[in-house]
Amino acid sequence: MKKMIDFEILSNEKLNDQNHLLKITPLNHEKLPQIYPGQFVEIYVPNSKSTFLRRPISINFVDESQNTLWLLIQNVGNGTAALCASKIGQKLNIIFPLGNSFTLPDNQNKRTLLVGGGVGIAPMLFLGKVLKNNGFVPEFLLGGRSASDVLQIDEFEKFGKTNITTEDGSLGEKGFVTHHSVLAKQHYDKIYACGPKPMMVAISNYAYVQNIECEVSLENMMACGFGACLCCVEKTIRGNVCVCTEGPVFNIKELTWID
Amino acid sequence: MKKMIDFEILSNEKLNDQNHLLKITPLNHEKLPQIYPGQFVEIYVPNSKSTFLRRPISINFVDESQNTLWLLIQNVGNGTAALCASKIGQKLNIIFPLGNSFTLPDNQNKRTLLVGGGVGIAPMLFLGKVLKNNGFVPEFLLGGRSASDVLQIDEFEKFGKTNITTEDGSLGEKGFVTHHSVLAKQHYDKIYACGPKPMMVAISNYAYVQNIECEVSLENMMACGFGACLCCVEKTIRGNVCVCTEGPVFNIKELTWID
Amino acid sequence: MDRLKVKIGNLELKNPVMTASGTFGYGKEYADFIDLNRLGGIVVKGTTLEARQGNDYPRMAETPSGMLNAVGLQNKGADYFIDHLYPEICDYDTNIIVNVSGSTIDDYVRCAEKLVALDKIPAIELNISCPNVKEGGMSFGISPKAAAEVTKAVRSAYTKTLIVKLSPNVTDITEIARAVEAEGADSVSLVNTFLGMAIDAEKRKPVLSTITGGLSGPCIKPIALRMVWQVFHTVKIPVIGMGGISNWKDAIEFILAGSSAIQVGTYNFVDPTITMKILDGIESYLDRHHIQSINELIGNL
Amino acid sequence: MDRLKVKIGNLELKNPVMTASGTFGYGKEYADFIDLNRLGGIVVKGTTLEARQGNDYPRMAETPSGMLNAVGLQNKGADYFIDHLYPEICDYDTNIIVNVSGSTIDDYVRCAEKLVALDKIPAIELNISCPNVKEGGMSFGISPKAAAEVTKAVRSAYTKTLIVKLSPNVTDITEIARAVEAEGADSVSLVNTFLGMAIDAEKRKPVLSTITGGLSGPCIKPIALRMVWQVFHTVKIPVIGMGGISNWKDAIEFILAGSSAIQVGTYNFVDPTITMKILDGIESYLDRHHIQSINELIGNL
Ligand SMILES: Cc1cc2nc3c(=O)[nH]c(=O)nc-3n(C[C@H](O)[C@H](O)[C@H](O)COP(=O)(O)OP(=O)(O)OC[C@H]3O[C@@H](n4cnc5c(N)ncnc54)[C@H](O)[C@@H]3O)c2cc1C
Ligand SMILES: Cc1cc2nc3c(=O)[nH]c(=O)nc-3n(C[C@H](O)[C@H](O)[C@H](O)COP(=O)(O)OP(=O)(O)OC[C@H]3O[C@@H](n4cnc5c(N)ncnc54)[C@H](O)[C@@H]3O)c2cc1C
Ligand SMILES: Cc1cc2nc3c(=O)[nH]c(=O)nc-3n(C[C@H](O)[C@H](O)[C@H](O)COP(=O)(O)O)c2cc1C
Ligand SMILES: Cc1cc2nc3c(=O)[nH]c(=O)nc-3n(C[C@H](O)[C@H](O)[C@H](O)COP(=O)(O)O)c2cc1C
Ligand code: FES
Ligand code: FES
Repeated sequence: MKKMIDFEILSNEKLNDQNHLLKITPLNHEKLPQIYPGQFVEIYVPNSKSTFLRRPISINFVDESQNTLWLLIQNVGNGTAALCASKIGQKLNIIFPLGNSFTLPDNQNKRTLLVGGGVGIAPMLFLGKVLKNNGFVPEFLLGGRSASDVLQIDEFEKFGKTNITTEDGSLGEKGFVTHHSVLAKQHYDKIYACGPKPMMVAISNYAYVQNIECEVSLENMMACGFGACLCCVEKTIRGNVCVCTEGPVFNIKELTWID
Repeated sequence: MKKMIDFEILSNEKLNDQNHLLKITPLNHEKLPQIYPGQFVEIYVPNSKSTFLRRPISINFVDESQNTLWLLIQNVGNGTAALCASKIGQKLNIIFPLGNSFTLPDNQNKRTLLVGGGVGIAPMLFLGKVLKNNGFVPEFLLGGRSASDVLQIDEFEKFGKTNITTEDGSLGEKGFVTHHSVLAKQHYDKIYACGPKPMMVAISNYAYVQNIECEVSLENMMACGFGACLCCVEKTIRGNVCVCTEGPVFNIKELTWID
Repeated sequence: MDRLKVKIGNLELKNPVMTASGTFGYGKEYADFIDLNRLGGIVVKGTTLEARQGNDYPRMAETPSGMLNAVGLQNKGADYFIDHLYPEICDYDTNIIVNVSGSTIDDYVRCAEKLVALDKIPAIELNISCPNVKEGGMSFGISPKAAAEVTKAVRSAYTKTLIVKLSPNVTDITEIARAVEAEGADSVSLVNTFLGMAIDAEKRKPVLSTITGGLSGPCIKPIALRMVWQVFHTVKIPVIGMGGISNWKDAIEFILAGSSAIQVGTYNFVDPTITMKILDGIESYLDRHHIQSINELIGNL
Repeated sequence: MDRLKVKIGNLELKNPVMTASGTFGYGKEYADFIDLNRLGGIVVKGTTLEARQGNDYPRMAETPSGMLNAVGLQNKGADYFIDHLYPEICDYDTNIIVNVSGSTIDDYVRCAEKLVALDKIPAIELNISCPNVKEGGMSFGISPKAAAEVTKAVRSAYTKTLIVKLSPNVTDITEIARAVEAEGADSVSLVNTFLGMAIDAEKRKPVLSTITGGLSGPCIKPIALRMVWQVFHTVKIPVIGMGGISNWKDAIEFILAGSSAIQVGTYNFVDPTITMKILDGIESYLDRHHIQSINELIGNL
């Protein structure tokens, strides 16, 4: 069941020039509902004059013990800038949990690789935790332009081996995520990916060729986030479907990306 | 010369449920220009989504020693609510000083009465100071619905005798400002008034009948505040004139209020 | 609660607060957020005779106090609606109204014929004003003659309440309103979206796949309000007003301008509970102003 | 600096950033805030043959991302302009353009005849689109025939650059644009304000003394941009685009849509220095995109 409730900002940590991590909890202390990895929230941005619609943001992590959600926000425009500038104690009105979720492999022997590029790492942290809690051994592959773009490495390491690539080679291997040596050395049964579209297309092509199960999380532009406007559609083999309700997670077999 | 500069909010004092006093200083510490009593500022309201235009606010006081402006703000809608909610350290972009000003009587023997109703007391404080500094003996007559509506009494008393009326009699005399006993007991040579239009009309009629010089400060709706839009006009004996440039202060002889 | 009742032709609404087509899905998208039974009516997504895939992505651009959309009438067609959606939603205690869209007069008529058989659909809203598909109806909405023709044809096929939804993209909206009134429309609703455009300055390309799209949201409110006021003073049939309503004050303004009922569109995306807040706000407005019936306010400027 | 030069007929602008009539007074209102000599052009307040008092107060209502105005062409008349205002402003190193308004064709013609004599006024902008006065010109702007007639009459009286300013309150703005082009207009500027309305819900009265007024500001930008794009693809004469421009990105969008120059209106009230910021923003856009001349961008979508 979707809800619209006020959260309070407990902390706002600047991770680098562009990215902030907000930790938020329901203002009235109600317990968070069941949330699945890959789901997202829609945030009303109170302090930005030019932001009319809510902004969709992935759920980066659910800390059940603290009853908090973590949101990783990249400042790319007025709405996200206002969120990054928000203050501890401020109220945020949020609609959540939205969207489908990543699906877990059918047995625990399956090896999983979680690939995140830039702020697209956001949903991978919670997915890693859920995989680990369910007896899987998640492994991560994080990419960025340079070292400072690769976020939350410490957090990821709590849940599995964390491989890193940067385009300039300033951290981990140099190059794109699809060129990382783990892909050559290790066989994975399922790959999860979120990040810039070119990265996801590259991963999808790789997985397709290797015949590996692959799920990607899309970030199409949204007006509502809960299936009412039909603005966020992705062309699939079933026709145009809403990313906000039938996604954001899609099995690459459903998409029309692979040439 | 009009300027557009950023100020910093030094303090935000809640005077009662509806009114806040902001003290602000130029962010770059530049010295305030010459400001005359009756002049106003136009404030860009950064933290209100629905406030498109700037908001005109009277200059309540100029503290030359501290290089600060005081603004007395009544929360009547989204724009003023956002200003009342603004935080110490916040930036405010301001265009000032705008408008004409009250004129001082031609000699110091003239007795002056400064009448303010509700938040209309705002410009009277600085006018009182300027009168006093120029050797006059200003006297004040402040009105409100009840005791809590009559603001800054301590400040006014620094510059002159301060008479009070409230509609419910909870402070000072009971009734409207025009019924206050000082008007019967004392002759004034010049009356200055600012407040709700019915109050100003009543004062104007009184002054007209008594043949007393009288200046009132108008609060017509403004889009620009500096003479570019022609939205703020008042009908005068010279035709429609802009309140933001030829006012906000008008001699009642120029207005078409008196029946 | 009777003081909130309004009538649109023979159709009785328990209150004037409806939702606008294309912004409220089939109602159920909002069932988690509000009690749908409290609504005066729900106008479901534009329905065409045959299924449509709509336009390509991107279909949306945010604008100052509003948005452009180029959805293009994506829907599964009238038969799918009747077989699968209608059974799911027909038991809500509110008026479910189907927004009927088409490319030819024949499309409209055949779609209306199918819908007239549905017991619990008391009315249709004829969308002659969608700017987002070639031949998507807007051409009917911008000419009095074409608007009259399609209304006439549907009128003879549809015996229940017929609402015609007008396009604001015209020089004189009263002319169109008069034309559809003359052909037997029971009500006019207005406005649909304004034809607009967004450009990505950095990419030097239009933002929408269709180049132009329909503008909605608070930004259009002043123009919509003016049109409602003009149409109210032109026709005798009830007017349903919409365009940028985002709070109870806006709703009261549209009622004062002459709306017998109002529809809330885009703002549902920002606040999915807004219709309930508007309803509560209207009630306390009536209390505060000691008004016995909302009908006293309609057009009472 | 040559890369910012654009031409409107025979008129050369040092850059495409102009200010819109009625929002910039006679320029001098902004002299404390910006260097007027940096502007491509200034269009002064709507000027009529005889002085006008304009409409009664209230003349303004704030709206979501915009405002309604009902100033109604308050001005001191053409002779006053010539005798008192022109001498004060004619030495600015920018193009001063007079916005000419009227009620009859004769008014327009006689006003244009007076202005053609002024050495330092290289162009007039014919306002056939003011929605705020009865007979205030908008009737000329909403009919191709009337628009053609007034253009023809003024054309024969005015030998310098003649810009005709179009109303957006029409079904098909390209039709009007074509009509005025055919009668010899050197350029069209668009858009003027949209006819809108505001109501005070508590007082149950219209906010403006004239009931309806003209809507301007960022709220109208998507519609204005679409119209500029349509007109650019219809006429051969240069288009001057405006409507809600509030930053350099908006300006670039209007240029990409087909504007040879742009005018900034309402946003000058919010930020009196905005034209300078827009100019700087355009320059760095050209740098960033390695563009030699702004002319490469015009209509280059
Ligand atoms: C399901 C989903 C999950 C997301 N998760 C995250 C996340 O965890 N962290 C994060 O930083 N970002 C995330 N995004 C992207 C984020 O929503 C956009 O960056 C944000 O909406 C931009 O808003 P803005 O006002 O800052 O920028 P704008 O000035 O509005 O736009 C800047 C850029 O962001 C894109 N954008 C704008 N509005 C939207 C929208 N409504 N939906 C999608 N993209 C948009 C535009 O294409 C534009 O290029 C997610 C998007 C989706 C759809
Ligand atoms: C020269 C001048 C000096 C003023 N001095 C003060 C002052 O010292 N302290 C103070 O609290 N208020 C002052 N005001 C009034 C103040 O500008 C308005 O209360 C404020 O603009 C309302 O904005 P809002 O968004 O809160 O309310 P809104 O929701 O916009 O409107 C609430 C009410 O305020 C009035 N109003 C709205 N916009 C304007 C505007 N641009 N100009 C004038 N009135 C408007 C409307 O009539 C409405 O009834 C002054 C006004 C003027 C013209
Ligand atoms: C995403 C979206 C889809 C729409 N689809 C339809 C539609 O299918 N049929 C229709 O008649 N109007 C449609 N409209 C128009 C709305 O019903 C309404 O007329 C318009 O949005 C103005 O109201 P608003 O400003 O409250 O949104 C749509 C609007 C939006 C924003
Ligand atoms: C207060 C005001 C007065 C205006 N007066 C005139 C005028 O005299 N003549 C004219 O052609 N346009 C006039 N306009 C219209 C503007 O020039 C411009 O076309 C319109 O406001 C759209 O641009 P904007 O959204 O940037 O303001 C006026 C606009 C405003 C807001
Ligand atoms: S964003 Fe509205 S349907 Fe997906
Ligand atoms: S407010 Fe613009 S001229 Fe006075």
